[in-house]
Amino acid sequence: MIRFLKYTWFQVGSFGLLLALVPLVVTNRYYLNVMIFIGIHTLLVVGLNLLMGYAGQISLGHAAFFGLGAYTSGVLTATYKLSPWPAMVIAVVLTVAVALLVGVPALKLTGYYLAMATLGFGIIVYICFKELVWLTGGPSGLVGIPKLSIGTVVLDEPRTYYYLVWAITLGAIVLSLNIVDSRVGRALRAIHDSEPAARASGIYTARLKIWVFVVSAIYASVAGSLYAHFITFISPSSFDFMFSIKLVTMVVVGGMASIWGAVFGAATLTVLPEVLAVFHDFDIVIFGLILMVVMIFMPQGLTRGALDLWEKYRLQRDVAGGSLSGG
Amino acid sequence: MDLSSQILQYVISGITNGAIYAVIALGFTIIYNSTEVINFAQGEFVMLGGMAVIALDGNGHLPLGFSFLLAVLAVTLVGIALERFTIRPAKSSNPIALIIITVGASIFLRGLAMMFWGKDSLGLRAFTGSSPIHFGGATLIPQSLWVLGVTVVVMAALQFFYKHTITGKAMRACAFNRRAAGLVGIGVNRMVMVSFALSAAIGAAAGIVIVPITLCGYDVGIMLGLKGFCAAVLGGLGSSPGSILGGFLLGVLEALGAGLISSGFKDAIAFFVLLLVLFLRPSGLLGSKEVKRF
Amino acid sequence: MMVEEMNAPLLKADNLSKSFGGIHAVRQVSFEVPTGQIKGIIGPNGAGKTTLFNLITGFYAADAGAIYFNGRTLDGLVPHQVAERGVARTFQNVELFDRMTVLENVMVGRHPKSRAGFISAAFRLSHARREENNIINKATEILNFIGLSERAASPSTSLPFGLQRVLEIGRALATDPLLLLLDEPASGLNAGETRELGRLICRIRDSGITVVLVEHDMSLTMEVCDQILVMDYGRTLAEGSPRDIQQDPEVIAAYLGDEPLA
Amino acid sequence: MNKGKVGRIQILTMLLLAITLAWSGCAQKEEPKAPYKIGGIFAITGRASFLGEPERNSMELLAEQINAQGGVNGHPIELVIYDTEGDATKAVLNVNKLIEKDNVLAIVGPSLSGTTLAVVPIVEKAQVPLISCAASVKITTPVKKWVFKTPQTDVMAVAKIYEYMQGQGIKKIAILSVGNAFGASGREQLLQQAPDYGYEIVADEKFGPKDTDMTPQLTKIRSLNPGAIICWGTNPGPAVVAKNMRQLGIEIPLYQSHGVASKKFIQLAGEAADGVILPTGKILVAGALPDTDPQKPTLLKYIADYEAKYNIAVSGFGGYAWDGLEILAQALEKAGADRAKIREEIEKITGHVGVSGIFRFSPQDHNGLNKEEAFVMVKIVNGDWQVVQ
Repeated sequence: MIRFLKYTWFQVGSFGLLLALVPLVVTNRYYLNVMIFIGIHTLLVVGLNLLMGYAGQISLGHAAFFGLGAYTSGVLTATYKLSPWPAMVIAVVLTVAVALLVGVPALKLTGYYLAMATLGFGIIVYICFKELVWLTGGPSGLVGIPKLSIGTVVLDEPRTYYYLVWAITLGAIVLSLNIVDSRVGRALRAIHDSEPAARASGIYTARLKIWVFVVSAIYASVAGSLYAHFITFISPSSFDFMFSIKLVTMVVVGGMASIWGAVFGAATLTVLPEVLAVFHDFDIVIFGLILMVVMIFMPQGLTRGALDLWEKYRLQRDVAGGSLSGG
Repeated sequence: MDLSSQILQYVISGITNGAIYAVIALGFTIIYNSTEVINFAQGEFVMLGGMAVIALDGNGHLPLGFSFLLAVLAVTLVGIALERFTIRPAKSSNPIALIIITVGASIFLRGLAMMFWGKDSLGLRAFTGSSPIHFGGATLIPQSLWVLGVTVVVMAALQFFYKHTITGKAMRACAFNRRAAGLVGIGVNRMVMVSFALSAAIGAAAGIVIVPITLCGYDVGIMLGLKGFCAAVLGGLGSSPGSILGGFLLGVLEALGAGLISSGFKDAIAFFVLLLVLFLRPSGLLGSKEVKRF
Repeated sequence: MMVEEMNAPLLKADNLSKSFGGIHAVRQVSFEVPTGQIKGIIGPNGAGKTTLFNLITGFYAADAGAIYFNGRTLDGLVPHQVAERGVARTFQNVELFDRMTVLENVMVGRHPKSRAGFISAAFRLSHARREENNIINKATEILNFIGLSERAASPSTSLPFGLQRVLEIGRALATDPLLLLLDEPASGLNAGETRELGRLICRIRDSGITVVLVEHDMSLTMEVCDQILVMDYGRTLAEGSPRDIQQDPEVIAAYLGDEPLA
Repeated sequence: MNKGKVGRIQILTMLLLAITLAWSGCAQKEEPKAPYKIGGIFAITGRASFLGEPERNSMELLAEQINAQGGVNGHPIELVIYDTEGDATKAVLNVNKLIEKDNVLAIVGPSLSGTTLAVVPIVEKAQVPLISCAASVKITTPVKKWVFKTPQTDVMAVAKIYEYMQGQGIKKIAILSVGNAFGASGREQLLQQAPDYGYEIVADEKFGPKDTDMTPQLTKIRSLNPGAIICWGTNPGPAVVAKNMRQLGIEIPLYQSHGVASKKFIQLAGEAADGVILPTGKILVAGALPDTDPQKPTLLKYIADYEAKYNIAVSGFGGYAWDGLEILAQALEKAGADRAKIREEIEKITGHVGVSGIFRFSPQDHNGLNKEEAFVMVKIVNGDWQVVQ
């Protein structure tokens, strides 16, 4: 166990170091921008993975929390001239309130019913972004969102924003790794594997599901605020049903119940469209294919599937080497 | 124009749309009962039906009835392929995996339709004339009658199929208890395939009859599918009469909401009703099956 | 009977009834389980044994009647609260946490005996770390007790079926229960595994935990139980020591199907 | 079998990453100076592809023609075109890519108001001239130093309709707009300008971009007895509105926006299109323009060239990108490869006869169009356009 913990910190450390070095090598803003979006998406996906991959509760409306974060930050700073950091905190508080309001009744549902409830919630929030023109600017979007600043330093260079986004995302990754490898994390996985057994083992599953829903909503809200202050313009179409589906895809490709997989999933699905741009119209077809193929053949996701194979290989090797007693 | 004829007009619009929702909801129900899968690609069957009939009617200059049948047949094959190549090989029976697979399938089909027929919406001539029929201060177009007629025929045919054919009875047995059905020698796999075929066929039929009213484009399937699912849940997932009731109810509610409350929030009203039903009575209006607790 | 002189019973069911639709799964069942005993509940399929377990553990709410545990009613409690009171259970169709290791499965069982929440877990606060160590120690201890310590790091699904049942018992033990409910622990086991299981159940009883056992396998029940309750069609058919039960004409009739029961 | 699959996908991903990294390596190198690099960024796929596709086509067509004639001052024009899919995030990424990776001199696009507003801060900061192909008046009002646009604004379209309606004795109007940026922006203008002309808005209804039934909204509108309905949207919604009006037997005039100014609308609405009145750029009625119209030769040439090359009917939208590149080419001729000078030269262009109108830029006006020259009112009669006055 102790060895395992050290191993995790080694992973986090080396990943952090790698991230810190990137801007020294990559000076091109375009690549830094891509990296920033990967960071924001990673934050979203790590949160959603806690809910979907670990606790096994699907959300087809997660774009709504991303949007709530973005719009609360955006409206408070652009329209009401609040400074961004407090706005971000208010966004989180508001998101938690909404997540509780929806989560308490919704998480009593399971499977398809839960999927549909979160989907309906997502669409309602999207329509509100579109229709509350006086507040959100409606479909034309909201302009004039200020950049973030720390003290007197305005983070308007991709490089500085890159560091900010990844510092927050890395923090979120560490927190998630800690949660996952704890009493709470085990309880979440227990809910996923067998809810009756989890309840019989003394886990208050109903409350835990709501908490993890709220936690993942907080991650999404912070990601939304970071997004809004980065591109300084938001419009409802960034928070529609398709974006929710995209997030689910990132989780799926990266692998359910794998924090590092979430990073991989977010990175792949952020970079892939850029690379696939040459295919133009084909990319939607390819996107659909990825979803189907991964889920049909590797329901645990790409990274997980690969890990499983590695395990199998190692086991075979060990058996061949005779290090396992026949058991 | 007085309020009562206004409301009559909303109800007429609502019933026409509701009929389509009802048929889509029935499609969900057929598949759900035999497999416990919610097929998120259901709306794409409707879209494919519409696009196929436009292509056949517009390019082939075939008689309309023939295009109709051919389009239904083509989409039925798509339904069978969907089952054969995505649902059956899926290793997992976990709802999350199945939801994502069918969502992926729907995106895939949408993409193919876009590559095939382009991104523009297309229209089709009305089956029989387009001069509106007036009554009670409201108006109705002949195509709406076609929509209602086809809906009724689909429902009746389905009823007959379930009650009076061997395959239909076997499917009901599967819906009741898959394992027991398998034990008494019913080919459960075949029943699943039949249910996909059926559901694709009636989805396509719905798509075909509405095209003259609503036009059709590669991306109309998402919303229709979601609304159909709302209808199915509203009526009670797994219940055929529930689906029909849910469909009409949703259509009328939506039209009244758009007319009397706010057209901008029209879709929000539909989904708000869905949330209320899910939160207060997840088994729906006519649902018999208890919502699974574990 | 040897336990007559003990104090109040640990578990007491009073006139319990539960029906689903028109089917009366449990009708007016009353029984007591004295502390330190192994109580067997037997009966044919559909006799209402599992429903009884679900009523005790809060998975179902009873239509009528009451359950008292350790002197307090369990009425209105939901499963995790029942578990916190000290009632642990296993399931008829082994419900393990498939994606966890053997050790982790048992660690989950420590849930009601530990406190760390999201915040203290996320920031690895010192009390959470201490608690985690305690959980590991306790879980390891239990693995030793049930004889699975060598497989601690294997995925739970890699265990043979018989050991999966044992692991499920281990997880239940981790909650430090006063009462352990075992739902057909021997089903699917071969004779050797069943004997092994019988010895484990006796060791559990000897460690001071009261056991209730729902079982099909008569040999196991007769061998380990102090008391047996026989159910049929949701009713109590007979109650007594294994010897009494074996000689009860009604029980023999129900099991051999000599004459139809009303 | 499973094993093989994972392996391949993993390798594929690695390859993709490797390619991406290799690109980043390339980007560090200096590009050869000879060609003038111009960026294009359009909604080529996705919901607004009806804008982006002809825009890309037109831009490629013009670049080809310019290069065939020896380029600008001997420098060939090299286009780098990216797709936004109508998505703000993609637009931001791609504009950065154009500026940082491709090092373009100026950018034409994006196609949509939303995506344009999303990239404005970037070009302003990077000081790169941008000629947007989107409609919203917000893009150039207030004036942004580096941002221009070629399409007519919805301000002009609304004014044109309102002016025309004054001759028709209409007082009460119902608005029916689509729930996207185009509809919202048009709706805003309709509401804002109505008092100036003395109109009363009796209904302000909306429909979704994918809605297939507008009879509830129209029923409500009918009950309010307006003198005309103005529908603001892009296909297919407005076609459904026209059809639904027929179905309900509503016989008041229907006005549409320039958003449906293409044959597609007539095809979709069928008979119901007859009698619809809308403002449009002159391109739709180029053949019917008087020979004295200064735009006529430009329009006819553009239409002929476009249809010859792509073998599809020209739409009213490709011209935005055509004008954009033509304006850029003019500025480039005087300024050379210098972003700041290009911007200055664009601002000095006055009297350029383009597809969408005659452009007279100034430091106060980065659109340069006026409604008289940019729009004509047309009525659909027997499935064809007819200029009305």
